Amino acid sequence: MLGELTFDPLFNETGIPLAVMGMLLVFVALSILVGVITAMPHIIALLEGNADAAEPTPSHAKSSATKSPTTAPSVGPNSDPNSDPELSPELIAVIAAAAEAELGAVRVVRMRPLTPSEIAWTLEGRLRHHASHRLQPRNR
Amino acid sequence: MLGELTFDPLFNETGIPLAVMGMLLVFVALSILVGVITAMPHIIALLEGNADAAEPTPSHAKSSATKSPTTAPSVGPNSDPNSDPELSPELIAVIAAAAEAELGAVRVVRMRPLTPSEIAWTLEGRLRHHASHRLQPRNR
Amino acid sequence: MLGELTFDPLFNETGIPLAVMGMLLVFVALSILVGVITAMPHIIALLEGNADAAEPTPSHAKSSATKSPTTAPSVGPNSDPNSDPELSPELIAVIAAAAEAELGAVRVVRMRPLTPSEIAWTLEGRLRHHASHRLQPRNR
Amino acid sequence: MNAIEFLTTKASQIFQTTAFPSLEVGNAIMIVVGLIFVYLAIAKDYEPLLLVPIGFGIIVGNIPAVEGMPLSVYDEGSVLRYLYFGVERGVYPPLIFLGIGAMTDFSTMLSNPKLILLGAAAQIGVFGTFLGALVLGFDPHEAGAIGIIGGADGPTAIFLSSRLAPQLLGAIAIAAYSYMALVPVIQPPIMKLLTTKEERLIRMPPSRTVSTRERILFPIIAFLVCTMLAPGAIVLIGMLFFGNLLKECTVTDRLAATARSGMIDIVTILLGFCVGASTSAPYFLKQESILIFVLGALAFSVATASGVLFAKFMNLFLRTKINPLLGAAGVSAVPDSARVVHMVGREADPQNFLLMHAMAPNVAGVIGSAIAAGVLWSQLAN
Amino acid sequence: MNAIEFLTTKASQIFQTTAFPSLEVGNAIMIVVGLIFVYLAIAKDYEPLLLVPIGFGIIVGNIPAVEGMPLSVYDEGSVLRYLYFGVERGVYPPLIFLGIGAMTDFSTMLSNPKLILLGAAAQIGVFGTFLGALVLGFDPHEAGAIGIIGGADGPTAIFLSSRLAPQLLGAIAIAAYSYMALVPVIQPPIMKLLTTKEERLIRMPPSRTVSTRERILFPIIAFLVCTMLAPGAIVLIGMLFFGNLLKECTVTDRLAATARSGMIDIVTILLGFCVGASTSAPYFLKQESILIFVLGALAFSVATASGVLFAKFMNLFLRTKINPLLGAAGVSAVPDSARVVHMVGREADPQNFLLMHAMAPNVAGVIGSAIAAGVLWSQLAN
Amino acid sequence: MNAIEFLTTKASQIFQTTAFPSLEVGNAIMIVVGLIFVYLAIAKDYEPLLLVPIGFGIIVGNIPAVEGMPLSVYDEGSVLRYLYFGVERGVYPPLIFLGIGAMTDFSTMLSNPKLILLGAAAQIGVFGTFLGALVLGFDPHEAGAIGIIGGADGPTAIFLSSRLAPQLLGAIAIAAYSYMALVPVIQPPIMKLLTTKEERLIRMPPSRTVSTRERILFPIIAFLVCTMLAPGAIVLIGMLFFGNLLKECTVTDRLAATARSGMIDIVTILLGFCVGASTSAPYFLKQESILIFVLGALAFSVATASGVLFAKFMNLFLRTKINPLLGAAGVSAVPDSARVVHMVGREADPQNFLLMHAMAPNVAGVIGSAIAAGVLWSQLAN
Ligand code: NA
Ligand code: NA
Ligand code: NA
Repeated sequence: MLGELTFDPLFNETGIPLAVMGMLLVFVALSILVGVITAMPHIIALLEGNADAAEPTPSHAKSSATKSPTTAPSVGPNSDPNSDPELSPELIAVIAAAAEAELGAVRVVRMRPLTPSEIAWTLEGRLRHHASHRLQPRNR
Repeated sequence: MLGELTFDPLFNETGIPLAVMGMLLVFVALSILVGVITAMPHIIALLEGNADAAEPTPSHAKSSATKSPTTAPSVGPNSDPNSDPELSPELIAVIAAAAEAELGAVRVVRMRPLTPSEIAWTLEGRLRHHASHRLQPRNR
Repeated sequence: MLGELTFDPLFNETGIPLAVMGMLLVFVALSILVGVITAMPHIIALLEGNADAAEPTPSHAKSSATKSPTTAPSVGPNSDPNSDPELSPELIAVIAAAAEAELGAVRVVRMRPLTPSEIAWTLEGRLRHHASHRLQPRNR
Repeated sequence: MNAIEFLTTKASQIFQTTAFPSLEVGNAIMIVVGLIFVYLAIAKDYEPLLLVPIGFGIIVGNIPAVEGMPLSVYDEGSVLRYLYFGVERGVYPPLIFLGIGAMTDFSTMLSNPKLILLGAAAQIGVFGTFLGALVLGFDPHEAGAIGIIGGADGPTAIFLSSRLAPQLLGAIAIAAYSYMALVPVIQPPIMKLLTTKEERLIRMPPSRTVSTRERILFPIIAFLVCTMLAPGAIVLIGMLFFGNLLKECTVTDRLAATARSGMIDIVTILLGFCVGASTSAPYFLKQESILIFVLGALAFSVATASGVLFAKFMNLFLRTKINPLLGAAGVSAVPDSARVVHMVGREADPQNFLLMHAMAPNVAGVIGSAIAAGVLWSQLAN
Repeated sequence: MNAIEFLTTKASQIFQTTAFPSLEVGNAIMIVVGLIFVYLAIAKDYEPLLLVPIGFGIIVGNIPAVEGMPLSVYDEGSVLRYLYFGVERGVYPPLIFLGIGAMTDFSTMLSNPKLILLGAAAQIGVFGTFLGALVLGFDPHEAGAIGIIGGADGPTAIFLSSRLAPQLLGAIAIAAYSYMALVPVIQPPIMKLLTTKEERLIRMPPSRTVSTRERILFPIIAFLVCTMLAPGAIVLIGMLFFGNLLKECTVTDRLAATARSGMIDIVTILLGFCVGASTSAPYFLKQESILIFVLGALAFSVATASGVLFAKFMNLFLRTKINPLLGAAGVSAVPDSARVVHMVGREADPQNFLLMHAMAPNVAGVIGSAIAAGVLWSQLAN
Repeated sequence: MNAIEFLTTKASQIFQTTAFPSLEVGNAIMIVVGLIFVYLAIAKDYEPLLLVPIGFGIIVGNIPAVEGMPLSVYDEGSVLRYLYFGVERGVYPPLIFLGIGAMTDFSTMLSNPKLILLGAAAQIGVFGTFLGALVLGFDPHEAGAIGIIGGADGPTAIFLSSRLAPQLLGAIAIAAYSYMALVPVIQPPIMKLLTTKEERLIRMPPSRTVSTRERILFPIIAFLVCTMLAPGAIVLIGMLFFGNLLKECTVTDRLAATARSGMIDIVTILLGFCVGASTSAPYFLKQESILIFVLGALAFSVATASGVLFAKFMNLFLRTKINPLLGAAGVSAVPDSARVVHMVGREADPQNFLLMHAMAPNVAGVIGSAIAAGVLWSQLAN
């Protein structure tokens, strides 16, 4: 039975009609999302009036950090530690603490950059993603 | 039935007698704790004799860091990284390692302080808790 | 019954024969491992030819860091942060980031060394293991 | 059948597969409630680590069910049911207590032990509410579970409900967390009403230093004292002090660190989400729930008042007076009620730092509520 | 019985206790397959976080069983069976979605919403494969589970299989992850075939800034829209957007951090290992599995083509043209297919940075596949 | 009934609800044992990561039960029972092995493979104790479970006990961990007795460098060799080498990091606590337990002696002599016995650094014990 071609099941309720309905539902759902997302900034602006027309700075800063890939290449891979999702505030705090304590000096002798796959999991769209060498697998 | 007031159940075993007994047990248990805690330093001192009358320094240091709220405001938020419960020894070790490696210099360009609710979970009673603005919720 | 000595069970299938067979299997398995491990570098060398006779640097560096206990004492306890299994790449990355940011300077005022038992779990055989005081338990 | 008729039929068929046909008013109300929870958590910063999961869980739990598909926490074989298991059987609360123990610093309490009694006094909220619930017609099991809302401790409330009155668990948990989030709103008026300006100005002497040894011995001794007297509290109290021992004993730091970070976070996410998802309208929107919310408000008010009044009562006998505001911190709701005490104290005198001192009755209140839960359970279990 | 005879008997007895006597060709083949998975993961860096656990799991699952000892994921009472429970009942996939939600940044998608439709178009791969599986003789339940391979989303595929066709779960999961790992091999030729050089040169305008408020509102609204239309997707979609809300709402960072690190790592390890271990040769090496692999290749190709062609179709109506390569990213396989788009784009114009833009259809594809799974489940469950 | 009579009655009633009336001598003894465990862990730093949880668990498990309340690990429906499930069914030990694999560095062993045989020789402790237990009248299943104490590996002992003799699990686990903690006390005299001063002075040549490739291949090959020969060891050995592959393969660092931190910590906390809590006096204080402790001491002594003597035996054939102290490290008890070797070596020659070399037999001993457990299980299961 398996492997032989049978076209009857296509014309049952659970055949083409289901497939069509499924695609329709996917499109309807995502189209509504498109509409909602398009409308959202306008609705928010309406609700707020001009009271706080100026975007709150923190989100601004964060967005711009992740939103401008074309300018990013000039920036070092870790120049904005705050935007890294794996960097806990404690981590940043401790370095600040160290910095405050003054005197002495630090140099990191060597570091391993994140492997491509580790970065991949963050889905952050950072510049390191751009390096096409990710697709030319290392040979070991 | 529910919502109508009935006073009979109060006078069963599982009514007022249970409530009274419960309160009694809570008070007895916590009163014993009060007694034990009050006695503990004296018993410890007795057991040790004067051999180590001087409190071991590490605990001293830690306690004083968390115990003197009135002087704390002058201290920066992260000046004592060791007292932070989220800072693992590894973290401190790596910074020491970096410091030892010498040369070069570090400056943290920006840092995000812990959000109030994150701090809250540590229950550490640090000074940041004192800021009353925590109770005047941010408006977003 | 329990506690009285009975020698009969030793001569059943599940007595001495099982014990002997067990020891044999343990020795056979581990002996094969000895053989395989001994042969492995040669087989790898054969398969690779001389193409990459030079060992890849990273593994070299790492191995040497963990392999030369006799020279290690002169090195500070955390001089090779990369070899620490608890140090995530993110951690190293953030310090690099801090270092890149330049200016200012860091000194760690105090650090708590890893407790012996914490180190123990890493099984890394670092030099701190050598300190025999680990075996003269602290008295508190 | 012409084309329009065909399309109409099709559209209606598709519509039938959506959740809209089975959406009822109750669900819609609860979804709005969930949205309000999320809003309060984010915009007002009220207990966000719990209200965000609970709020989103409420929304998820009120998307109407589809016949034949196991989706909700009440459907055998659904994913949410497996996750809800830890709520229903009371497994999550002790794990949360383990994490809380591993993050709690009992030093302040150890340095000023008489403040512990304020944490005991606040349990009048528990037993008073228990009696109130009896009067309103709940049976003793249910009354016990409702009373524990006065303990102002979410995990304890969930644990005791799962043992005594599983059918009320959702309402009790939501009530407990709602009022815990509202502590900054509920407590100040009561505190001001029951204290004079002079009382609020009382300053507390600085705490003494507590030795490592004391902090190691405390969880062990306290565990023995509490559970020998109230063995029903063994799981909650045991985990609390186990976590604290891991924290204080200096040789198990890595275990304590995991208990107070990864472990408690995972359990908090699952607990909050599942409790929220269990408030499906047909199970939740009942008269009982309304009564439970009324009793919950009573519980928090009574607990606050008891703490404050007991502090004033203690002052009758003490040479060094206690600031009676500290009594309000006996309502556990850690650390919100301690912060409220601090804030109200600073309103009277901006130089009066009560926070550290308020942590003592605050954590004592956690212990007191766990003991109260143990007593209620052991007396009502049989 | 002389000494040699004795030793021979003994040696043969010992040999009988090893796994060699019961080793069959099928097991050996599967072990080699497992080794290839591990090799590809390590040497070629193909989805290593999944292929290493799956590959090693395949090796473990094909060490031949010993009679009377519960060892495999299919033996009642074995350790692996307890761990496999989360696969079999579909518990792990939603937890993974929780973590994915907590690491996904929907900003790009929010700043360019029309790209979402590319993620919808790629679901033609799902329903096309579903029809193909029906034609090949699979029953509708099985066909639904096979079709979801076209969603290019491992957890979704495992979840739906566990609901509709548990007996095919291993083959479907392995097929899904294999092709996800092979995305950089499968997609480029199709993309180049269906686009002209000019189309590939189209540059996308920079995205607008998305406010915090939008990013907080999005997961809540999107959840309501998606699950009201396809309630079968509630668990996957619910966890995805719950995780995202934890990430974006700014007050639950510690929960989001745990969800996207410790929690998802633990579940990933267990899921991958158990899926691998479930491919024991007698359960896996069947005609079905081969057909499933054939259909899986079809699914990925159709999905890629649909995305690209739909982008070209949209361009007929749009003033600002879309680079049709972006359509290929509608196949979720996050973030590999987005990277493939970026790479193919740069082949045509090294200054064209498509990655950020490709993330929009990419994450939309995840949502689309979850909806598709919900529809298939709800229609086929009864 | 006058006032005094009333108060007496009440006080006695309250007393009846406490744990005191049902406290028996056995419980009190066990609580003291628990306190000693905690003391040794904190003050002497003996295996604190295990002895603190176990010790506190013993205390918790011996607070006397209250009738009608499910509290202990043996009561159906209690929280501790759900947590104990992972002990009883052997789920926790493989997860711990996963974490141990992810933190173990096999480099030293790879650079000096002949030291592996010392880890094999130490398993004479396992099989010798097995025979001893048979002689003392234990049945073969029990004897197998007791013998594995000689493996000096807590998770392996718990795993095998759960399979062969669940009724002895508590005693075996406590014995194994007790003696592991006492390794610095037990081993040195035996080591000094069996070696001459000259032998102790032998220095080992520096190890060669091991390539990444070798470290990646090793866990895979070793897994295949070990489990083909002893398929009963598949779960423990499989998880150990799976964890090690995650660590060494360079592309799954985040999974390895979680496995060796959050995951193993959580499992360690639960395992230790539950094993401790299972030692409720009525289950634990029996003649069997005493015999098990006697046999356990024998097991560790025999294992140590076997390792040392086998090293001396190997020296008869080797040109480059092995320091026979290294044989004692074949008793796994990682990494304590390796440290003991190092310390005893330095007593003879302060410039002799044996630690790194001792890690080789030490980790080989873990593998050897797991194989021994696999053989015992597969032979005794039927
Ligand atoms: Na309380
Ligand atoms: Na998809
Ligand atoms: Na061993």
